[in-house]
Parts: sequence; structure tokens; C-alpha cells
Amino acid sequence: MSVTEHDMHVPLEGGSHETPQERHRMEHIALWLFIGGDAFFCVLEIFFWFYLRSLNTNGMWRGTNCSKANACTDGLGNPLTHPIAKAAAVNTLLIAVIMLASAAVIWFAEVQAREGATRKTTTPLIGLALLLSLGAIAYQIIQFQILPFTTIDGTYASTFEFFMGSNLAHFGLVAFIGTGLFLRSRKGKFENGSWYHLHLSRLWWVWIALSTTVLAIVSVFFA
Amino acid sequence: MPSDHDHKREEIAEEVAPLFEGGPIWRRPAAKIFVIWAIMTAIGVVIGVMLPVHIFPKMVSPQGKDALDTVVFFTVLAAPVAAFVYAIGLYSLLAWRKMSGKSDTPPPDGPPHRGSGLAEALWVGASVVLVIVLLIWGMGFLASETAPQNNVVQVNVTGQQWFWTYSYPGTGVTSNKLVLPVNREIQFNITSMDVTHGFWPVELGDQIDANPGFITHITVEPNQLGNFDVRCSQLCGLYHAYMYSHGQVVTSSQFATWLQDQGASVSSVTSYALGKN
Amino acid sequence: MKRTVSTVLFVLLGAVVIAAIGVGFWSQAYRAPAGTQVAKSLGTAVVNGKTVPHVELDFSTYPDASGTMIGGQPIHPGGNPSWPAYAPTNKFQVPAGALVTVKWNQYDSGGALNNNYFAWPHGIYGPLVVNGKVTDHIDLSNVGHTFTVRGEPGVDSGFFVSVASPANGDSPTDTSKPQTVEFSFIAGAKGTYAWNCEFPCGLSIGGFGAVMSSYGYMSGYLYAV
Amino acid sequence: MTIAAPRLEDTKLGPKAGGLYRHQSFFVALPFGIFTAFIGWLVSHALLQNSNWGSDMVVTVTFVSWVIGFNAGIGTFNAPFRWLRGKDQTHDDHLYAAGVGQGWKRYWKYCTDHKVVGTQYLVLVMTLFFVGGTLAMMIRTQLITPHSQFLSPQTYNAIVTVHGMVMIIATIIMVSGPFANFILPIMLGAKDMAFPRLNAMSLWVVVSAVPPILSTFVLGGTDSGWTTYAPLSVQSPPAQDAFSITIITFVVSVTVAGINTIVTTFTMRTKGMSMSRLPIFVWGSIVAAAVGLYAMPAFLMAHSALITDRVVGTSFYAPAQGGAGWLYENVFWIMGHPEVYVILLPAVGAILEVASTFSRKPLFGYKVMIGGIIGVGVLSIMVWAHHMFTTGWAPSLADPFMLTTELISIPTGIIFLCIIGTIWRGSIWTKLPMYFLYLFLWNFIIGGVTGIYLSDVPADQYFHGNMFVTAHFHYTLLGGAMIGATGAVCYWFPKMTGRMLNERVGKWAFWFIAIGIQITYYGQFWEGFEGMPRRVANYAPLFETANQVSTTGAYILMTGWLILLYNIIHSWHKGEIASANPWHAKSLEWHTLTPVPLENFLVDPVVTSDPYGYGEPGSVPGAPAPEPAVVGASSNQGGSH
Repeated sequence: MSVTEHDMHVPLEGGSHETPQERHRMEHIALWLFIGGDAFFCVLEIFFWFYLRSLNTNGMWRGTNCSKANACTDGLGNPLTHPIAKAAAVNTLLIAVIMLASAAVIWFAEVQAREGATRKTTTPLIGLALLLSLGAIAYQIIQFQILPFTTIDGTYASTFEFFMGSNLAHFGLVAFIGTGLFLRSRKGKFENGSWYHLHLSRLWWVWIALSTTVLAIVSVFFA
Repeated sequence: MPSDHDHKREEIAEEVAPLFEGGPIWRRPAAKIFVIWAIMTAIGVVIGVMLPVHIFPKMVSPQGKDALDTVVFFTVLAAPVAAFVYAIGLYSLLAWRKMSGKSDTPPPDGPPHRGSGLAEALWVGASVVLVIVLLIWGMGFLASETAPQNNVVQVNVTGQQWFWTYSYPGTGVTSNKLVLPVNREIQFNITSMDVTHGFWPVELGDQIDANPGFITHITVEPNQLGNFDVRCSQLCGLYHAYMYSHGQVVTSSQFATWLQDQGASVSSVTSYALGKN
Repeated sequence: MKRTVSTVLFVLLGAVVIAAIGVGFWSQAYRAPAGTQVAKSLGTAVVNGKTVPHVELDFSTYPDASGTMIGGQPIHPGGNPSWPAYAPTNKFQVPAGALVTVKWNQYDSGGALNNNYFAWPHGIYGPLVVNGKVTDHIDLSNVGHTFTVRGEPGVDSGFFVSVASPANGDSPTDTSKPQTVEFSFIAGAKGTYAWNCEFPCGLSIGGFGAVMSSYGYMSGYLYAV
Repeated sequence: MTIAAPRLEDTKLGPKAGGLYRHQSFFVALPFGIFTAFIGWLVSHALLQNSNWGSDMVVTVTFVSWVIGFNAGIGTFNAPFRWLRGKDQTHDDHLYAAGVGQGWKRYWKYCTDHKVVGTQYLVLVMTLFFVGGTLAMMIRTQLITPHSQFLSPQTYNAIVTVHGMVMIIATIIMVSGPFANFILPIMLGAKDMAFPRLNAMSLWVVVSAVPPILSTFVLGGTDSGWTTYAPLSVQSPPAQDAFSITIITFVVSVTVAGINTIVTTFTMRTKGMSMSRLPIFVWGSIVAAAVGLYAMPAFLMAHSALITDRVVGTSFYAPAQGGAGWLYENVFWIMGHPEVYVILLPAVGAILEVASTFSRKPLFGYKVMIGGIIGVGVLSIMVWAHHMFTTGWAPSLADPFMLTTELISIPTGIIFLCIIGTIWRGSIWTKLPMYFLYLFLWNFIIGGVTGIYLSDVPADQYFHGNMFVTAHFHYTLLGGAMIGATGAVCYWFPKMTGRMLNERVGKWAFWFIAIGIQITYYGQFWEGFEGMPRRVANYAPLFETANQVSTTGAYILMTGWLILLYNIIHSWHKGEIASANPWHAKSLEWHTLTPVPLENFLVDPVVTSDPYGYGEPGSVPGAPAPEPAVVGASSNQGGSH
């Protein structure tokens, strides 16, 4: 914990009391605490998935009384093929891939900024990452429309859609941060060594890409 | 600034010593605290032994007795522990209160005791021992309850928003009154039709939630004749307060005649009473 | 001394504010349906050897009770005037231990019970007469409403009456001719007995949402005085 | 060294300092929030009313609009969008946001000064307790007689639910709001919290969370208790959506406040304030904040799934479509039990400060107490299913959870060791805060012991869902945590407001509160022994006397709290002027001026010992270090041990 060795009233960047190093150390700890809380939220989402799946109340995990033991029937005996939403599986994995790509691009942008790149290189990279995240949002909204099942088709459907909704909320925050990074990078805010906010945003971005991938794997491979 | 650990030995001595000096034995602080502690413990024990027995309803099953015995035992066990803290609190107000609340300047500083390893070790040790005692007592009673023997009488309980119905499988009888034979192992199979209710036969001393979509079980063996009330112990909406019904523990013969009065055939009653279905 | 006076005044002011909020809640809770239907006296009757007062209660159940209840709809906040309800009110008063004859006009549609126990009449004295015919139980899949009163522990825990009524046609608007249900029961000891309808005609979980869990539509009290 | 520089608070700011903040205050945010909510209602009513779950959708959209509108109006979103646009705060903006030159109006604005936020929290907490307490009076008045028709069962259930939740919200923020914001930074020797804007946000987000829960009374009333167990809460009237919006908004505030407290403690301690010299109150606050960070995502998950069940027809808790009530109960109590320790630990920290100051003795067993607090925090994560012994969810887990629940009584027991160790042979100075310490001692022992009864499964099979449980948790939450918080209010009132509470009126309030608590909750223990279930609007005549005893006690308790409220309101502007250190205490907050300057210390303090130096050589009444030394231009080495 370093001591404020500046005079009391000399204003600092943004008028705060601390030096940039202290400021960034605080923001770093705060971000890890926030990611920890969000990680526990993600863990609980996965707990919902596996608990409901193992419970399979009234055989309604996959809907209309079909469970691992018996084939899916619609109550009148004729078999009901309840595909594990092949289309939905492909879309979910694709969305995860898009987010991983956008995380990779932002990470690359950060590396460039660390090595002293000017706004000419960082801005287009951040723009690309932002575009990818906006694409993921659009794709997720489209997936809501084209899903072969709805929320009332049992708990598999409900949890699947909850994951999609949670992703959408997180992507929204990522897009907000991405827009901010893009506009600030155009103003050269990340030049000459002040790349720190890019670093923090990349941490959050990568975490969201990871959590999207984990939720995608759970919802596709453990139906 | 001498660090805390160097002068530990003398500190304890200095801290404890004055408790044992100062005139005859009964006037020393430790003795006075002991007296207060003894009186308070006695009060606690008397309350523990006398009070719950009179306030608890008349229990008609061993589980009910277990709950009552647990309350009595835990109160008696807790009395000395609580009395210890209360005695020191009371004594501190009697003897160590230097300045009445009126003055605005504080009394002179007390002795700079920052802690004593001995007291901390004793305290935590005592807590561990007490916890072990509680645990053995709890696990013991729990183990004794959960082992159903043979020829168990089955009763299916259905909770729905704001009404309990009991059915006796095989006899075709469904009733709003819970009649049970005495000295028989009864297994309740409980479910709900809408929201979560709490099937709580008060005087049987046991309860479990009625969960929609699932069947939960409790086993009770009423060992005394008498009436008991069934109440809902889980908030279930508008008329939760009125979701009660009545129960009675009767002799086996009265139980058989009651079932027949409710329309059960004689053969189904005899096979049911032997715990076949 | 001045300090004590202002303290006491403040405490009284606080108490008045809290009491005012209490009156606010009280006015919301029991405003409607207003009034209690006191049973009409029909003289006396002999019930297993004892002469007891013989009274009559008559109520009806409407699919849309906005215009039929004393003191307007149970406008409990969040209630909906077009919900089905017992009319004219949900509170009945009978003499303790009296022989109560009930005449019930059932106009509302219905469906299948979730617990067939309620299709059979329980705790009634004498026959159950539906549309003029003596019946032993109502068709399980075509029940309109039930009138289920339960005894209170410590007052009269043995008291229990539950009677169902058949549904009235499929379109609830057909209010021309009701299903008539008539039965009698012996009122319990002096006390307050809660009754409610056990046919799930509401929404959401178990069909017991909305109208079923709003006080005053499908729930009320039977006072034995 | 004479301080010649002008006070920071008096600097003249440019006309446009503060930007948008200049036009924002509570009196702009309230109408703007209501207007946005109306737009939200209008749009959702038009589009969604007749789809299934229509009325729930409308209520949800309306109250989400209220929360967004109010926060936009007060200024929560200013900084994020300023960052988005690539702009940064100037020094004038920063000072304006800190409330410079706004006088009393800064208390109605999005002010980033931790002292203003602390005072705002105190007033908010007192308002919430008045609301919660009034509802408590409604409940006790309804329960005077077995068949009282003061409230209908629907109104009674709504009042029980809102009473529970308003009190839980109030108790979570009653110490971590006013004192972890106002006092904690000064105790550390810091100039402000780590994230001043987040600090103001956490306050105003709680303010925006209160109206939705109070509006549940006109939306049909919630009928499933503050625990809102599913599937009953899925079946509840539309009021349940507003209730869940309150919880989701409140979760955001507690998470943000928790992060702020933890980061402040780890990064903003002054020179010499090492971790082992932190006052015990700081340890209580940061462990509570850490446990809160663990608990709040579970609360968010439980209520997000509840809202999607009610609004878009998912079936997490609907057994007919594959859901289960146990799922809600598990996730709720994974939040539920850690949460009661989030309520308790800051109050315990405050009471231990009071113990040391008013026995004029160092805190007994500082290190063991920290171990106890951390032990409680860690163990609180492993005990949740003792709320579910009788749900039939997992009967085989009864023993393990009985074990963890009884284990947690060991670190909790250390609280008593340290209190009685501190008052042991101390010179007890019986001022008002010290009264509340003794009441805390009395109540929390009873709360703890009755907790042991409930942790024993065979006894819990009788007591679960029974008034005994109600009495137990009121003894721990009200008797323990809230009395601890009241002690904290009486202890730090002089530093926060510059006035002394009137001791005589304070003692009258104390005795009414002390006696009221015992009568009210002994009556409820009695009801519990007799077998009366919880949350019932009417009850069998068997329980009448016990209920009448409890209601009498409740009226006495109400009188006590009203006397204390009078004392606080009156003393705030007419009380005796307080000196900088009226209790001659040794922690840092008592070594700065009263009223506290904008950046807390005119000269950076250097700490050379912990704040419990009573009776030790060199201990001058009222100063931890011999003298607060001026900071020389020294190297950047961390706080020395």
C-alpha cells in the first residue's frame, strides 16, 4: 500500500486522490471481485441445469414425458422426436465462437497498445471486436425467434432459454464497454502507456467469452 | 513497544491474581462471580426442567417426547454457559463500574490486557466439547427415528390449497380426519397438488413438507391414545391460517370399526391392518 | 421537564401516525363484500332428539359477479370485478348448533376437480338435492364450485361440511336457469369457521391463482353465534 | 505547523463544474422516474396486456422503467456514459460531485463524499425501520385475539411479506451503510472510499429499490412471506413481480457497496495502518462484504428465475412442467444464511469497538476475534440446508448440516469471549452506547441458545415453521444485530452530526426497548412451545394469552423506538455540541475534526499502534500514536507492520 506522497491539493488526472498506479490497482481488485460474483452466478445457472436434469420431475426435463428411459411420446403413444434442437445447438456454439473471436481481437488490440501502438492500429481492432459482439447480440436475438421449442416445453427448454437471456444481458454490457473503448481509442486515450482501461476491459471480455462457451457446452452436450 | 507475546506469563498472573487476594474467601471477586453464576445457573436449570413440560402440548409419540426432552436437556446444558457470560456482565456493572453515566470524562484506563491464550484455548475447547455433546444427542435421536420395522401401516396424505385429505391405501377410504391405530408404525406418504405445504401433526412431534410433484415420507409410532391437531407449517397463500385438520390415536379395534364405518370392506381392513398394502 | 413533555408528545404523534396507517389497511381489507348474511329463521326442528332452531341460507355463484354483490365487488387491491364470486356476500351467520338448510343457485361454468374427494357431500344432515333430484355425488369432471367449511381446533374440530355444485352449461353467460343445490347441516359450536371453494377455477399453479387467492371472491367465513 | 491553506470545501468552482450533476437531484429524479415508469406502463399495456402472463409483464416493465428512470434522473448513469463518450472529469467536476458549494442540498444529490452518503444511508435506514416497524405493529395488532378481523388474510400475508423484506433490506444496510461509509474510511486514514461514484450509486439504487416493494399492496399483495418460496410465489398476484424487481435492484446495490468496502480497506490505508492494526469494526465490515458478495448472486439467480417463471412461462419452479420448489429453496438459502451473517458481523464489529472504548481497556483477543469473524464468514457458506431439515429434500443430509450448523456456534461463541474479556476488570463507563452492549450480550445469548434447539433435527421437526423460529431470529436479528447497530448509532452520532445524544432520553428509550424485546419474544417462545405455526392471520384460542403478552411487549418496543427516534431527531439540530473526541477513544476517526473536513484529515495521519492502546505506557487519553506526524516526502514503501 503506497503512500500519497503528493501535496494535498495538487489535482490529479480526473481529480481523484490517488496516483494512476493506485487507481488501476483498485480497479483491478474491484474487477476481479465483480468477475468472482458473476462467476458464482454462472455456476448457479449450471447448477439449475444439472439439478433439473437429474430431477426430471414428471418426466418433463425434455418435455412431454420423455426421459432417458422411455422414448419421447406425446401422451397418446405416438413417438415424439424431440431433437436436442440440432439447429439450436449449432447456433449456440456459433455464438460462443463469435464471442471467443471478439475476445481474441480485443486481447490483440491490448497487446498492440502495450507495445505502444497508436490509435491508428488500436481503433480498428477494437471496432472489429465491437462488431463481433454486436453480431453475437443480433444472432442471439434471432435464435430466440427460430428456436424449435418454447419455454413452456419443460425445464430443458426453460434453462436453455435462460442461458440465452443471461448471455444477451452480458453481451449488452460487453457492447457498451466496446463502444466506449472504440470512442476513447479514437481520441488516443490508450496511447503512450495509458492502456490500463483496455487491459481491464479485455479481462471482462475474455471472462464473458469463457462463460458463454461454458454455458454453450453445457446446453449442447449435456441435454 | 513490547510485542504482545513477551510478557504473557506475568500478564495472566497479574490479571487473575487480584481475583484471589483481598480478604476472606467469600469476599474475593472470583467468589462473588461464582455465586452469581451459581444462582443464575440454578434459575436456568429450573426453567429448563419445569417450564417446557407444562407449555408443550400432550405429546402422543416418542418423537414428540424427543423434541420435549431435547428442549429440556439443551436448556439445562445452556444454563451454565449463559450464566457464565451473564455473571461476568452483571459483576462488571456492580464492581468495575467506576463512573456513573453522568460524567463527561472517562474513568482512568483499565489494565492493558490484550488477551490471554489460556482463556481463548479454554473457551474454544469448551465450545468444541459442547458442540460434540449436542451432535451426539441430535444424531442419536435422529438415528432412532428413521429405522421403520415391518408391518408398517401406510397413510397417504394429500395437501392442497388449504385442505388436508388422508387416504388409507387398499381400503378405499379417504377422510378429512386422520385416525391412527396406537402402537403401530405408521408411514405417511405425503404430496401436494399445487404449492408447498407443511404436514405438521403437532402432537406427533414430526413434520415434513408436502411438495408438489414429489412424495416425501415420515414414520411415526404413536404410543398414546388421544387427540392431536394437524397444522400447515409452510406458508401456502390466502387461507394458510385455516389449513388445519384433526387427528385421533385410537385402539386397533376402534381403528378397524372406524374404517368399516367409512365404507371399507372387512377383508380390505384386515389385510390393511396387517400392513400388507 | 420540557424534554419529557416533548418526548411524550412525539411518541403519541408516532403512535397516531401508525394507527392511521392501520386504519388505512383495515379499510382496504374488509371493505367488500360488505355485510353478513344472517340466516332466515324457519322455526325449529328436532335433530336426534333435541329441538334446535331451523334456519335457511341462500346464496348463488355467478361467473361475473360485478353487479350482484352487496356493497360492490370485493375491490381488494388487485381484484378484478369480472371474476366469479359467491353472492350476495361471503360471510354467513347462523345460530350455533342450528339446523341450517342451504339453497344454492349455481350459474357459473366449471370443469374437473383436482381432488375427487370434494365431489361427494360431507358432513351434511339429510339428502343432497341437485336440480330437484336426490344425488349421492356430483360428476367429477363437471363441477362448478364447492362450499367447504372446516371446524376449528379447540372450538369444534369435528365440524366439517363440503358440498359441490354441478357446472352450469359451457357458456358462463347462460344465466337464465341455474343449477340448484339444496342440503342441510348442523352448525358447529359458537365460533368462526373459515370456508372456501376447492374447485380450481383460477390461473397459474394448481389453478389456485388470481380469483382463488384473492379474499372475498371464493372464500369467506361462517359465524356460529 | 499551522494550516494556512484554504479549506477544500470553500474552493470556488467554475459555473459549469459538475456538468449534468448540476441539474440532477432527488426532486428531479423522483418525477423523472415516475414519468419513465408511466411510459413503460403505457407501452407494455398496449403491446403485452392480452398475451398470456400479460399483467405480470406490464408490472415488470413498469417497475424496471421506474428503476432506470429514477437512476437516470439522480445521475447514476452520468459517469458510465461520460466514459463511453471519451470525456473525463475535471478537478472542478470532481469537487462539485463531492458536494463542494452546495450546502445542505448535497444530501439530496448524487454526492460522492462518503460522509454525505453515510448520513444519507442513516436517514434511509431510519425511514425503512419506521416502515418495517409500522407493519410489525399491524401484525401484532391483528394477532391480539384468535378471530380478529382487523386485516383480511390477504392483507395480512401482504404485510407479513413486506415487513420481512423491508426489515431484511434495512438490517443489511443498517451498519454497512451509515458506518462502513462514513466511519470506515476515516478509521483507515483515507480521504474517501475507493470508488466515490459507486458509493453514491449503491445508496441511490437502494432508494430506487424501495418504491416497488411498497407498491405491492396495491397490486394484489404478495402472499408467500419474505422468503417467497416457489411454486406459491409463481402463483402470487402481480405484486410478486414488483417484489422481485426490488430484490434484483437491491442485489446490485449490495454487490457494489461490498466491492467498494473491500477495495477501500485493502488499498487506501494510511501509513502505518497495517492489517493487524485495523480496528475490529473494519474486519467485521470487510468479512461481511465478502460474504455478501458470495450471497447476492444466489439471490439474483433465485429471483431472476422466479421472474422468468412468472413473465415468460419458464418452468423452473412449476412441478407440472418439470420444475421443483426445492430448487428455489436451495438457491434462496444459499443466499439466506450467509445474508444473516452479513447483517450480524458489522454490528458485532461496532459493539466490540464500544466494548473497548467504554471499558477503557484494549480489545481482548484481537487476533482470535478476527479468526472468529472469518470463521463465521467461511462456515456461513456451509450451513444453508438447516433451513430445509423438514422439506424432505435430502433427509440423508440432515447429519452433515446439523454438524456445520452446530460448528458455527464455536466462532460465534468467540464474540462473547472477546466482549466479556474486554469488560473483564475494565473501568466501565456507563454511557448510552455501553447500555446497548449489555442488551446485545443478553439478547444474543438467548438468540444463540435457541438457535442450538433449531439446529438439532429431532427438535426442529417440532419447531420448524413454528413461532419459536420467529422468536429465535428476532432475538438474533433484532436483539443482536439491530441493538448492536443502535449502539453504533449512539457511539458515532457525535462524529457524524457534531451533536451529542441526550443521555437521559436515551436511557428511557433503552429501557423501553430492552423490556419490550423480552416481553414480545418471550410471548412468541411461549406460542412456539404451544405449537402455533408462523405467519398465520388467525389462530386457535389455545394461543390467545401468549399472543396478548407478545402484543403488549410489541407496543412497549414501539414506544422505545419512537423515544429513540425523537432523541435522534431532536439532538441532530438542538443537541449539545460534540467535541472531536467526546468518548476519548483511540481509533483514527476520533482524531480528526468534527464536523469532519472534506478529505477527512488536514494532515495525513501516521499510525504507530493499533487503536486499543488503553492503559499502555505513552497512552495519552484520546490519542493512539503520540502525535499524528506530518508525512514527509518518503519512499513508496508499504505500511510498516
